[in-house]
Amino acid sequence: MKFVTAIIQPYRLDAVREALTAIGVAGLTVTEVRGYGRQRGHTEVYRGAEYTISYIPKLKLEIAVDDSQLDELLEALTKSARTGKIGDGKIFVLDLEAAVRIRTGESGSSAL
Amino acid sequence: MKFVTAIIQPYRLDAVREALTAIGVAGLTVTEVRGYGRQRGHTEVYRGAEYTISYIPKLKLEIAVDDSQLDELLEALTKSARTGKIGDGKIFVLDLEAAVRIRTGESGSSAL
Amino acid sequence: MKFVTAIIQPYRLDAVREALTAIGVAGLTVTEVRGYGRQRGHTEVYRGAEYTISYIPKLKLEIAVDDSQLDELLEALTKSARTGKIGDGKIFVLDLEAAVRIRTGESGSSAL
Amino acid sequence: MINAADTAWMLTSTVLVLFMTLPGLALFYAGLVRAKNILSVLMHCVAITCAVSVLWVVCVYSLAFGEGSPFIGGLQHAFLAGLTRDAVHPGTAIPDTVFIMYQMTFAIITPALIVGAYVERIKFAAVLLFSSLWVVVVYAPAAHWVWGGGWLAGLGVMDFAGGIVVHTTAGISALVAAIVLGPRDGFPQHNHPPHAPWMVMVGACLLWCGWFGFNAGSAVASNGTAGMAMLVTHMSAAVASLTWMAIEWVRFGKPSMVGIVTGTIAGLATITPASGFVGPAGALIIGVVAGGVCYVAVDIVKRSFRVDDSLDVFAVHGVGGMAGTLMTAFLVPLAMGGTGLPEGVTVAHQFGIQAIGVLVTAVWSGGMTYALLKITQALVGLRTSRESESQGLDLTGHGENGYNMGFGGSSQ
Amino acid sequence: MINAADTAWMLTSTVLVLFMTLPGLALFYAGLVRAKNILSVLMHCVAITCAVSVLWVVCVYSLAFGEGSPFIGGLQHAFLAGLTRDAVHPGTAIPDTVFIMYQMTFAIITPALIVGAYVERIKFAAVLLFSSLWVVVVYAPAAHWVWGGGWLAGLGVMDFAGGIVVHTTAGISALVAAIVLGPRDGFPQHNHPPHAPWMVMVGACLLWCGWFGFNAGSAVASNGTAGMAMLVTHMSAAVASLTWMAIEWVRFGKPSMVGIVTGTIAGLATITPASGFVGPAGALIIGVVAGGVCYVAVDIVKRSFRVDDSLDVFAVHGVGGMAGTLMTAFLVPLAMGGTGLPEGVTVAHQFGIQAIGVLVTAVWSGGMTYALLKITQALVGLRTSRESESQGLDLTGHGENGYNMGFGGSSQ
Amino acid sequence: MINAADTAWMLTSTVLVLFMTLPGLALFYAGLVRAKNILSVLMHCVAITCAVSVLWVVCVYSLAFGEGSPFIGGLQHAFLAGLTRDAVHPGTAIPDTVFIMYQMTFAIITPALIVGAYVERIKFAAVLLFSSLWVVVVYAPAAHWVWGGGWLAGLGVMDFAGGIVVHTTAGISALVAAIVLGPRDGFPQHNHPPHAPWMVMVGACLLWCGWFGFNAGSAVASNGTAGMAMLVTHMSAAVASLTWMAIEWVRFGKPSMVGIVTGTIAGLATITPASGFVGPAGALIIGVVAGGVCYVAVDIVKRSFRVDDSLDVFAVHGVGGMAGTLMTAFLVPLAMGGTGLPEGVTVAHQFGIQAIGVLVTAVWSGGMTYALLKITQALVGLRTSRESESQGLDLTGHGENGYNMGFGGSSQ
Ligand SMILES: Nc1ncnc2c1ncn2[C@@H]1O[C@H](COP(=O)(O)OP(=O)(O)O)[C@@H](O)[C@H]1O
Ligand SMILES: Nc1ncnc2c1ncn2[C@@H]1O[C@H](COP(=O)(O)OP(=O)(O)O)[C@@H](O)[C@H]1O
Ligand SMILES: Nc1ncnc2c1ncn2[C@@H]1O[C@H](COP(=O)(O)OP(=O)(O)O)[C@@H](O)[C@H]1O
Repeated sequence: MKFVTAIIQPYRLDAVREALTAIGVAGLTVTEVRGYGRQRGHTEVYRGAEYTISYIPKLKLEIAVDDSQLDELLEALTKSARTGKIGDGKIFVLDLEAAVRIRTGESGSSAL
Repeated sequence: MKFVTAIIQPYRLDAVREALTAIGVAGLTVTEVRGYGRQRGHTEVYRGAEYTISYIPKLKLEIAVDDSQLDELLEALTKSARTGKIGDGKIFVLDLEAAVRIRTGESGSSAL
Repeated sequence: MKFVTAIIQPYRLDAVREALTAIGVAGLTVTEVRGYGRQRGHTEVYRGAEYTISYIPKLKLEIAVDDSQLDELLEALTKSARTGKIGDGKIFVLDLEAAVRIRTGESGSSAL
Repeated sequence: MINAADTAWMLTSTVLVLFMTLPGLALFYAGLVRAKNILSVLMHCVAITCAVSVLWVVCVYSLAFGEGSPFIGGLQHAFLAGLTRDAVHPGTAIPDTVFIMYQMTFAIITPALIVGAYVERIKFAAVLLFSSLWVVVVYAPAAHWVWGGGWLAGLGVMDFAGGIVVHTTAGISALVAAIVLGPRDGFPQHNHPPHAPWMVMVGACLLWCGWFGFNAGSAVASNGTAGMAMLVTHMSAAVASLTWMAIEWVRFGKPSMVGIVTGTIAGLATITPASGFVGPAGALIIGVVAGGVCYVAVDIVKRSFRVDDSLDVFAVHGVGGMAGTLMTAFLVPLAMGGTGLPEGVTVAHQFGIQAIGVLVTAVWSGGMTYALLKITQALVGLRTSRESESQGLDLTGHGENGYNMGFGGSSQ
Repeated sequence: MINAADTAWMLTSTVLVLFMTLPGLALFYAGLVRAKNILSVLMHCVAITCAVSVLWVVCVYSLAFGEGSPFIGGLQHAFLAGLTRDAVHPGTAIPDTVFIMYQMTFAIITPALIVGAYVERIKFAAVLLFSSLWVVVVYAPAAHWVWGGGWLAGLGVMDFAGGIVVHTTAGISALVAAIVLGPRDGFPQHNHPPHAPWMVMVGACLLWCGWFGFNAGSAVASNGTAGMAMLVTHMSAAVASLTWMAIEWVRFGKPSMVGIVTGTIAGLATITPASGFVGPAGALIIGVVAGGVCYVAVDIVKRSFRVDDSLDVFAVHGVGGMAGTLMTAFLVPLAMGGTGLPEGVTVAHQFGIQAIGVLVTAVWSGGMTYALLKITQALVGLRTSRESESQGLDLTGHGENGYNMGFGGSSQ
Repeated sequence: MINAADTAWMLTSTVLVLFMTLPGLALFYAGLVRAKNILSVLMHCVAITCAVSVLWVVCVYSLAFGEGSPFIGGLQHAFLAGLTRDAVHPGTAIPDTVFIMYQMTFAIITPALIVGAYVERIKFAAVLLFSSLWVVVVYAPAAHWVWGGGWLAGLGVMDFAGGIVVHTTAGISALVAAIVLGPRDGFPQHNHPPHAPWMVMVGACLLWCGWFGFNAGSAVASNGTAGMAMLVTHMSAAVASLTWMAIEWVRFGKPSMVGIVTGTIAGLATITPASGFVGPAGALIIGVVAGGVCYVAVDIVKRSFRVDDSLDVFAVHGVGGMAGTLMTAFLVPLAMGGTGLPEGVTVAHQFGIQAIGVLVTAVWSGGMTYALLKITQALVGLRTSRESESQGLDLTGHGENGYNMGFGGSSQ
């Protein structure tokens, strides 16, 4: 199994979730994060003083999937999250050794 | 070492922490997340319009443990977080290659 | 590639980011988390009743790097985040199997 | 001669009515939008207040309350020409300055009410321009017709504190504005719940308290009429709140907090035209009708009309204000505990007059709003870009964020 | 005859006292609970306001202020029968309408104070039913005894603005309610800090400002008594705040913001019965006692009684109101800068009367509250389910969230 | 004899001015700091209010308004000795108690304004001690000079509501305090945006509404002067807001919400000394100047002086108050729609007097503030530790957090 972490633009969430549902990914966990990267932050002005906001709000999605679903997932993620502008984000894939569904104690792919 | 990620119901936190302390897990990191899964979100009504909240507040616990503690940890987590209702959450186990305690520079299990 | 997770004291963020920029790490993702560990939480008093806050605000940095940069990164992180007091935090290193830049579809080290 | 006691109450009432807009209405509206648009809404209310204040002095006061034709006042008071410190306002016992200030606060809140129709997608320049034109072209004449000795006053229309002048004009204009602008992206499939219902409640409470300045202040004296206006205003608010609550309880099994305070505002808007004329019995009736009718109207606008009058200005203020104006005819008679109809006027007759008042004002407001929006669109544009709408107006329109709590505010 | 100046001040005072409840007290309480219960608390305050307003008109005003027996007023004013717009309230120079509205705001805030005892675990239906019964069974008689010409007034009890009628009744009832309902899950081991101390401060400030309407308004005139009442009220608040702050500073090394404003409320509640009778010296004494005694009472209730009177209604309002009522006997004499005791009445005698007033009202309030809670329990139940308590009343009771900031409000 | 109508308005004005500080100014300032310091700012405002209230009664009122030398009042009214309930304040028609309370609210807000200069880095004990000393050493004499029959009054200085007494003293003292304390860690490279701009707006609105008590209340009567003062105050606020907005729009392409309300406060502070003397034309001029000059001043202090007057007290209140005081000379003449200069006094002469008033008060305020800060430093220290500054004053100074939303407040 794989543990996929995607950093995306917040306003792409709806599109991404639809794309994932379409390929049968039924669960994910979302965290509000702030990203620092190539994308230049915006400037806010308060009383004439400029503040550069360099940490930009992003959403982090964590999705555990079966190995067999990985490619499909990556494609769905890339397509649905992409706007083509700097700051679209990243996908990180880690190996997932074990997964457990707390309610039932099931483990492995069936726990996802 | 293993890097264990558990998604739990927020109100189980106290119980989980007690269970972990009991088996000697002394450290963990908590993040407020929102989960999407089998559990149906609730409906909120504002001025007659219904809003389905599909992203449900959860807590994510991240716990780094020595391999030897893993089984005990999984059992403690599963037991203490379980309510038996849909939405109890998941546990994900990843391999942890290295750990460092920033204060001392110690690494490996003793850093946990 | 490695997926490095660092839990740090919030007020060290500026120092850490400067140190990372210095060694050429250009991207990272920050999450507000709360940590439980050796560091004793503080006490808040409301109307004579004491509340022990055992979950202490921390920042979690997630940084994907090429293997070749790992050692340098760990050193930079440890140095810049350290204050020498309990609660300075931890660094966890996980193996990163794949990385994708959503905007371009690039993958591997060049996606970071 | 100046009556110091009346003056004391009117000074207070002026503060109360300004307080309704700033921060009352501003918070009521700001809590209902998404977090990313909170500042834009607050800013709309502040900027409208400032712009209308200046225009009021420049010409709107004179157009509304100056002597002129039955249709519009003259410009003899433009720039408050000839105003002296100790002049008494004709027909009252308070200084002219106080009358001008008091009425100014009405002219402020009326276009500010319309804000609720176009939030989360309008250009700030459009808000400023449209509101400025609107207060001259719609508010000034309507105020003149009803309160400035114009033709509706001549007909005998009864509008104590603004069912026609304030709520009908604002409500209808809001509906038209919502239609012209079009809905927010995602409406009606993807709605977004109010980002801060607690703030909605605070705004509603400030409106409630301030409304006593609005209605009881409209007696322009510190007397029994003011006292009764306060009592019936309060009763209508309370009853309408309970009515709205009851409907939600029956329908959804749970009464909501946003619901109950929406009922409050419905009750307040609806009693407004009647507040100086009816008694407690009238207030109870108005309260029940306000809660019920406005509740239904909210649903109809959203579901049947499919118009994104985002914060329900038409359904709550417009429908409430119009209903209250019409009901006034029935509740004023002595038999209902009211002050009585003028001699020889029947309920049906009065109802006819009220209906004409509402209708003509509604048509004028709707038509002119349409025209002014087209002009605004031509001059500065109406809607923000889609991207700006998705990022939020606070950042894209004002370069700010409503909440900067990130990292405990310790760094950005 | 109506005195327009007194009327102006009483209209203003009415607004101020309503403002105390909405949004003052509501925010004060809402900031003290957990985020998941904020709307339920706000809703309690709004719904109580509405329900009491209606009941006031229906019968409570008449029961409290109508002529009747020494124990309860008659029903001659039920539904405000016979009220005319220009009637003067007997013994005052203000319109009857204004007197009725002003006193209504007292009847509103009193059951709203009790909210603090049962937050975070009560059913909304229980709040509505209990408060409605309570205002008839407890408030109406108590108000009649003291202010409506009842037997305590006959005895010569001195309660200027509600030490007995408001604070003793609410405080004792709160204690009983907290006992009957039982503590919140986790009490006292797992307490939860106030979710928004800043909001507590805002609520306290609104209460402070509004309290001038409460105390200085109780002069029912715009005169020297009102002026002195305002001055002593303010002084007591200031001194009690500093006292509470000093205690915390000594005890914990840090004075807290929630602490200092709790002291403010203690000072305001304690001076209330005395506010029309004492001078500045009396105010300073009351302030010091208020800060000290209420501080100790908070501790005792929580630690010794182990009662979860969640927001310390008994310790702050009850103890403060009772202490102030008793102290009034000592501080009214001319020698203390007060208005003086009636001829021939000694301090000891007056103290006895005050004690009887407090005691009888306390017993009545406690007993009746117990009975009404049992009735409420039988009819609609008192406590929510444990699950509902753990999920929060906002969602389970009202289908809403106080804060919807998730994902910048951009999606849910 | 007591005039009940004037009394009614002055009771109301007193509430309004207290409301300006609590919670108006407190929220205005609290929204501008970082989340970790919100409670400390609120606490400063509450504690200053309480401490000043006590000192006012003890001696400051007497020093300011007691008969004495041209430089300072006597101590005959210390502890409000001899105050009777029905005494009329000399030269007015209101009770002495009301005059004392009303003026107390001015003494409260003035040191509270200075808070903006030293937020986020000062010890709480220092706030208390410094403010207490300051109100005796700076405020009492300044108030005596101008309003208590002192030497500036003798010279003929015109300061209707506190351009000198309130804004010059507070503004200059703020600048000195900011210099003595030194900048916050990271200034000016790492600034932090206001943590809650929405709260800044709410505070500004409460200040706006309350300011009518400040300026129109300074008529100490319910009359045409009060009416005109309210009108010009409002106009100046509106025009200054629009001016600030326009500058930002031109300069940054976007007008900000924090900006527009900062303009509001600038407009209010600047009209203050002139508010009882000028007409609408004067108000427009003052508004434009206020918006422009204060905007520039903010920049100069931060960029050229590099002084961390954190919330721009000097630039907005100091510069505004001084500018308004000087401009008064030009705008009072009858030709400008003002009340006219005293017979035989030329504009130039009056300007000279105004300049002397501003200058001497500025020098006194600056010098004494410096001395008092040094004394404070010696006695209790001024700045918190760096660690405390970085952790935030709420936790380290008061043991609290402004926001405890963690985990939905369900656990800590
Ligand atoms: N090396 C990295 N490790 C972890 N997260 C990263 C890394 N680089 C970028 N990110 C995350 O991805 C987001 C987008 O990256 P950015 O460089 O701005 O644009 P792009 O993805 O288009 O290259 C950042 O805001 C950050 O959250
Ligand atoms: N594939 C997944 N990857 C990551 N997180 C998941 C996944 N599936 C579920 N989750 C998380 O687990 C939570 C519970 O899952 P859900 O399907 O609702 O119930 P259950 O755990 O009882 O099967 C979700 O809210 C989500 O946070
Ligand atoms: N085993 C662990 N797994 C995950 N996070 C941990 C673990 N132990 C500690 N942490 C995180 O590291 C932070 C610091 O740890 P703590 O034990 O307080 O001090 P130190 O890092 O100095 O040993 C904690 O607040 C928590 O967020």
